Amino acid sequence: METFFAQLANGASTGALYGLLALALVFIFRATDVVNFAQGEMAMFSTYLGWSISRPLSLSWIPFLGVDRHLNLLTWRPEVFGLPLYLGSENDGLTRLGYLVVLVVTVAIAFVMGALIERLLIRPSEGKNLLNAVIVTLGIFAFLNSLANFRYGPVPQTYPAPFRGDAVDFGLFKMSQHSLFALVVAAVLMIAVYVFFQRTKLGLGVRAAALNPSASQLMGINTGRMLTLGWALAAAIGCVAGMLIAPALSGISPNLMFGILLYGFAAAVLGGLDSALGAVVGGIAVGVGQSMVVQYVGSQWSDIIAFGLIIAILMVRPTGLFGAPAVKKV
Amino acid sequence: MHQTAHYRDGVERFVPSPSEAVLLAALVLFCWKLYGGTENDAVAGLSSVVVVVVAWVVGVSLRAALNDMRWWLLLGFLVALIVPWLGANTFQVGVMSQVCVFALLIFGLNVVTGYTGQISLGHGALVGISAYIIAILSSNYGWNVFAAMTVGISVTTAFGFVLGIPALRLAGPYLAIATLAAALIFPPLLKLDTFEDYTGGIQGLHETRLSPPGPIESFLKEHAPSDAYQNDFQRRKFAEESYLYYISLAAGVVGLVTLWNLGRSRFGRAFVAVRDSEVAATSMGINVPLYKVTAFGISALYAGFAGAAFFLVIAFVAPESFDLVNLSINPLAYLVIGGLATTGGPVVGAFGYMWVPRVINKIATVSGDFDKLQGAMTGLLLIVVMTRLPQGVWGGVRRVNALSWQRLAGDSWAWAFQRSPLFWAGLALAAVVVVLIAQFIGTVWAVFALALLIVAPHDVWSGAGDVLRRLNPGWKRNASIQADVT
Amino acid sequence: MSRDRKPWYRTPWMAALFLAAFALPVLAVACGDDDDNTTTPTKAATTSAATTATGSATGSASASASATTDAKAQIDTIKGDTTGVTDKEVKIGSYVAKTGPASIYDDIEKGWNIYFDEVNKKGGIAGRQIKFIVDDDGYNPVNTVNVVKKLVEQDQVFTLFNGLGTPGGNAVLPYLKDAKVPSLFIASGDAKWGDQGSTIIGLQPDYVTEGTTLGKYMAQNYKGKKYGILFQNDDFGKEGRDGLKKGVGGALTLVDEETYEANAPDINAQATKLINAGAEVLGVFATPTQFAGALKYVKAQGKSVVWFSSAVTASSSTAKLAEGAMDGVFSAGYLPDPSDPDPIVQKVVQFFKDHGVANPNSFHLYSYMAAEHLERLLTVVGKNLNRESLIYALDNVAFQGDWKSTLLRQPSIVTKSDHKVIEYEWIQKWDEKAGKFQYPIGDIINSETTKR
Amino acid sequence: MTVAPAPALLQVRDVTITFGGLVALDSVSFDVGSGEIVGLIGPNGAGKTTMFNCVTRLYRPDRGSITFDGRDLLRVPAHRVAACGITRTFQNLALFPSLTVLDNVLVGQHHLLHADAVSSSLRLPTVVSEERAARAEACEIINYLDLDAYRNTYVRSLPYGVQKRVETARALVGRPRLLLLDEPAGGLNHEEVTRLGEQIRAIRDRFALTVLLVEHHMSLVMAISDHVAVLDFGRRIAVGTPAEVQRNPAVVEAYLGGQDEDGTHA
Repeated sequence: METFFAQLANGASTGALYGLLALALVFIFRATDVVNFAQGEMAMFSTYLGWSISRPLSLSWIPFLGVDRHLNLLTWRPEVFGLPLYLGSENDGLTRLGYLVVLVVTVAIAFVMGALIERLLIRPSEGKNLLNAVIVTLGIFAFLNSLANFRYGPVPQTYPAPFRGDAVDFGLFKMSQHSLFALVVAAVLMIAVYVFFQRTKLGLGVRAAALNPSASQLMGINTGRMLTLGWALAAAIGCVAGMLIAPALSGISPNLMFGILLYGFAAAVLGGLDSALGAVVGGIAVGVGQSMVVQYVGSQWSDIIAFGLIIAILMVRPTGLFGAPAVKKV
Repeated sequence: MHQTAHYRDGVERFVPSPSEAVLLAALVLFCWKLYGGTENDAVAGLSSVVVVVVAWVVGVSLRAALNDMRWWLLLGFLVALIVPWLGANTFQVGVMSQVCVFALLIFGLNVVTGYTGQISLGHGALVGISAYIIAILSSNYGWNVFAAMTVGISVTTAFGFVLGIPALRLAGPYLAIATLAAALIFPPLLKLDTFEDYTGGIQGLHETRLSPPGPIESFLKEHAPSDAYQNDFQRRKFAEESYLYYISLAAGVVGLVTLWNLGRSRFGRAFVAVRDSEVAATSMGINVPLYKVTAFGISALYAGFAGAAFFLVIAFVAPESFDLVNLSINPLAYLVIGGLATTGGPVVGAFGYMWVPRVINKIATVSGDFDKLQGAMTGLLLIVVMTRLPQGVWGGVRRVNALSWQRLAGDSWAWAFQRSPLFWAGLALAAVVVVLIAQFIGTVWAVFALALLIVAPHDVWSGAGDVLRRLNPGWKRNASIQADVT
Repeated sequence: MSRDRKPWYRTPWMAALFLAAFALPVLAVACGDDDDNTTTPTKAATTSAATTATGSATGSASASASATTDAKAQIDTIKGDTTGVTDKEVKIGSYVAKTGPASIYDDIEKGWNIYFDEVNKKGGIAGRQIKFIVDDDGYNPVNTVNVVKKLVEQDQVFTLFNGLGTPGGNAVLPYLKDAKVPSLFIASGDAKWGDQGSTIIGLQPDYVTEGTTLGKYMAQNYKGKKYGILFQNDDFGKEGRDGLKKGVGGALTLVDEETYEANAPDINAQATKLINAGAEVLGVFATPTQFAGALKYVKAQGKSVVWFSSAVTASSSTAKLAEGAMDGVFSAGYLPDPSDPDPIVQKVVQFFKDHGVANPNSFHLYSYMAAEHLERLLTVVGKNLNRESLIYALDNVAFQGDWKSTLLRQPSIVTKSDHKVIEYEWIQKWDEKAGKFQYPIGDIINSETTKR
Repeated sequence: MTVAPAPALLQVRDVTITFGGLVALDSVSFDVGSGEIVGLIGPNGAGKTTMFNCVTRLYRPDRGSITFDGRDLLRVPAHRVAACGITRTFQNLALFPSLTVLDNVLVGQHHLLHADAVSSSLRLPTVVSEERAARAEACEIINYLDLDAYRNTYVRSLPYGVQKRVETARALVGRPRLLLLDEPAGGLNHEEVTRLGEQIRAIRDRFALTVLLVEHHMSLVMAISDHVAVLDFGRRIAVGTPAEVQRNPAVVEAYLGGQDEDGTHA
């Protein structure tokens, strides 16, 4: 029984990470109707930006100047109103406040990055064949992956975690503080996404712009701005996901996200591509499912059964567990 | 969304008007000679220019007389026949064989994703199933390769119908992920201990490559170009690669012709009808589920052939060979780049699939430290093509082609006069930079590039103009032309 | 849309930039070939000294036995295939994953490029500049086939060197044998490279040896306990597992063995299963990120288990990723880690730092060691360089026990029947406080003994 | 109610269909005699298009029967309906936008062609001749409906009115015996509506068709129909000749509520 609960907790911790990325995928799908293959790499890249901000060699966070490589003298510790912006050192990790500062700054950068990507790259292919936008996201995927490889190198780097104390003992199982934090953040984000789309006027506008651009244009909604907002917010959610995934998986590397992205897709589709609840539940289901297969069937079967089940579930519920059923119009 | 060139009798004509031929010939030669990197670049560059000029002149003069695709088909086929003698070495011949292999795969994807509109990310698994069945039968049970191929292709087709079943219930991204899951299941299945005795597990299966029958081999060895193939090993390789190339070419040509025929038959129309409106298609008497599954089945038939050809050319299968990105995602991306739901698009796509990474690798290597950026370059290329030529390269070429030539010439001048002096200054600056760079790196290829631009000014430039036009929506084409092409 | 409200990226300027951006790289490639011909070295002709380039290592070579000198004289008389060799240059090809999931290994290429740039600056070897052509295969065997055929048939390289990866190596093996192109010092731990004919030679100890080494140590020190194996579901993992089982013999009880796919984000579920099944000792053949994750996870769960890991994960960078959880972990090793305070190691580390590598890692050290082997071989062959003389020198002169790579513990030995260079491993233990490995623990184990 | 002298071509009996509790059609019965033009009218939401969808089997009625030429249509799957001799147009256009006009019309012949996948992909002589014949027939109808100028144009770039005609052509080329027209006058001006009326009659005569017509334009329906059936809230409230129907108090009642939506509705 102890094993069962340990695997359950372990699966849920991994699943929460899938769920976080799936949440970003769901967000972008609802907001722009695009399946975003670049989501993982966008998250990875913004996480790297966060990583370089949190490093003591501060100028290194200015992307692509490369000054840090040769001018290590330019180490500084910027202070704002006497509050050191960089809190902690390379080895002992960030303090919680420092983490928060880095998080806020990075999410802001990611927000802008998402908006720019939409404006510059996605916009020209919108309203055309759906596949075009998907191929553009594949292009962004390759671009960001290679850029990170070039800029930061392929070697994994440690990443600070906000909560790093002992694991919390629940009696039946133990869970690390970071995993709990990730679960909580996933739940909070899930509720936030739900409230955004269901209860706010802005969210309604974003949804309308995705569902029927021309009609919502007539209703006075600035569809272009809504799409940009959709991408920006999805990038921000992805960034939060990345900053939680990196410490959970022993550091960040350019290829950090590919595996997560595949399981994230699986999670998002399992839960239903238009459901925030589905994303998180789907993620945890995939994570727990994998753990259980490893424990009770055999690890060789882990992927086979996990993905096979997803196909099977989709055959029974074509729009996922929580997705709105497709309406056939005549 | 696709555009087809239609002539007066309403028959969809396959392929190229002169401009397309010139562009294609230039593209092919450019990549070819470029990557060849033979010692005498000057000769290569010059001969490319000559070929392009001849192709253009012939094309222009033939256009009126031979407004019939058969001539172009023949011409293309003849060029394809002498490919082993055009290539600088056997490696290039081998790559051309793989162009045929992946063309077959992309033909299949075109049926299911291009015509029928069902996104499939699982075709890598289909290629893998075919290749593995052939490998197992021929290396474990000593079957004749061609007999094994029959079985492999049939089984793959059957699997294609199975893969099509989700298409009956799933749509759009859900189907894409379901097929993706199928592709992800495949490699771990091969590695399972249960099947290891048959599949060779992680080590994969080797097969000696098919060598040409005696007379063919000696013929090819005798006629190998002597400057490129000096010793016996090279000549033997030449014979082997050429033989495999002709087999793949035969498969590729059959694939191309059948795809083209299918596209303009009631099946092609029904596939597009299913994609555009299922309800209307049903009312017109089309059994939508049947056609969806049929599309997957036909597509798997192509994938099965691709797997067979893959096995012949690569002669090695391992679970890692059938990874998601290389065999499922990239072919789809290059299909879209080539042009969805067209006949020529997949061919362009297959060329791109094999040659773009090599050309980009070359660029990256030349630029020294930036070899890690080749992924970024590929990504940029995908983005640029998709945003600037939303209907793919083939669609873009067709679009240019549909315009009348005189009008284009006139338009080009009008366009030129409408640009601001600033624009021309910028262009001149860019040109100066280009020339300067050419000065530093070498002139032969700069001359070649410039020659290309001078030889086909209207056509090539209007292609570029098409790009520029998108950047400058202020410039509108004559309305009547617009109606013609949209 | 009115013309005066164009977004900035639709202005003529951007159009011009766009055109330029296209024209430039195209021209750059286009002109690349001319470049190849113009870079012929100017210094090479003036220098004669192979000794200047080879440093201290050649010193011992000159003091070799008379039998070797005979063999050495023999080299100059052998005629053979000189593809890729001129008096001024020798073209050497390699394949490595620069992109994709295995791009981490790219540092190896960077490493030997630095090394041979330095050699070339000093005049090359036997008057020849070393020219590397390295292509990216993305760790996909199909790409490896293409890349190797390109190197052999188009670039006409003299030999392949340090090509990385077992799947790719397997895929091109028949082809290379057929083409009689040497493949030197293959960077793969597969056990097969030792006996694949005269032109194929592996560099590092194979994973079976590694597993056996670990297993023997387990058998000696943890007799009677329960153990589990966790391995990556590929050749590396499976061979490691086989070796481990062989080494352990029956001294410990095997609880279970678990695998994972290379793209799996973590392997915690597998670790949990093994530990909860009662395993007290774990043998792990994994890659650094997953291994570090598992270490952290098990530590956080408050479980205690003795870890044995492959040399693949035995590095200070893995320890950094594990954030303290790697303390006391045993691993196999044959090459020192950059964290090793040994002055020889630090000299090599400094060598890379001097050449712009901010944090030299174990891949850099590996590349240095591989490059030294190639340099040694080419130096021994000397002027009369062709494929036959190269193989002759490889089998008979270069690695006969009188030469040792700077970073290795034992001399490199190659015989005609055994084409595997490094044949020993030691057991090491990570000491978190000191920030370095304690090694060797126990004897250095030679694989010749473990094979039986 | 006049009974057709011969057994009616299309017999709709007690057709009932509900969508999640909402009764869209409630025991509707009517006949369409061979060679007639029958108008099906009613206020918005009365269930006219639903009736069409039941006849073409896109919907399956909960109860009732639909018989066409003595054949039970409810046993025929949707994609076979065209082969039975029933084709239709759609209220909001359901063309195939990425095909040309000619190809769109050729899709209408799908059920008349028999080439299989293998011979199609090899383009055997039988396929060539079959295609040639189909093309000739399609071109004839295209010419007949004055669409010649647009033959090779993609339908998505055509004006609405032309697209409506393309739909008619696509329906006609399938050699139907019963043609279902769903609001053919939508988007047309007064003059065009008059011409459309003439055209429908001409088509009926030329192709020996029976026409069932859903239309808001009262004047059009009254002018060309032989019989009219009136639906309101899913129930049939009247049936008869145009004159009879116009006098029917129930019809007047039904239309009073929706005054703004009838007749002039575009």
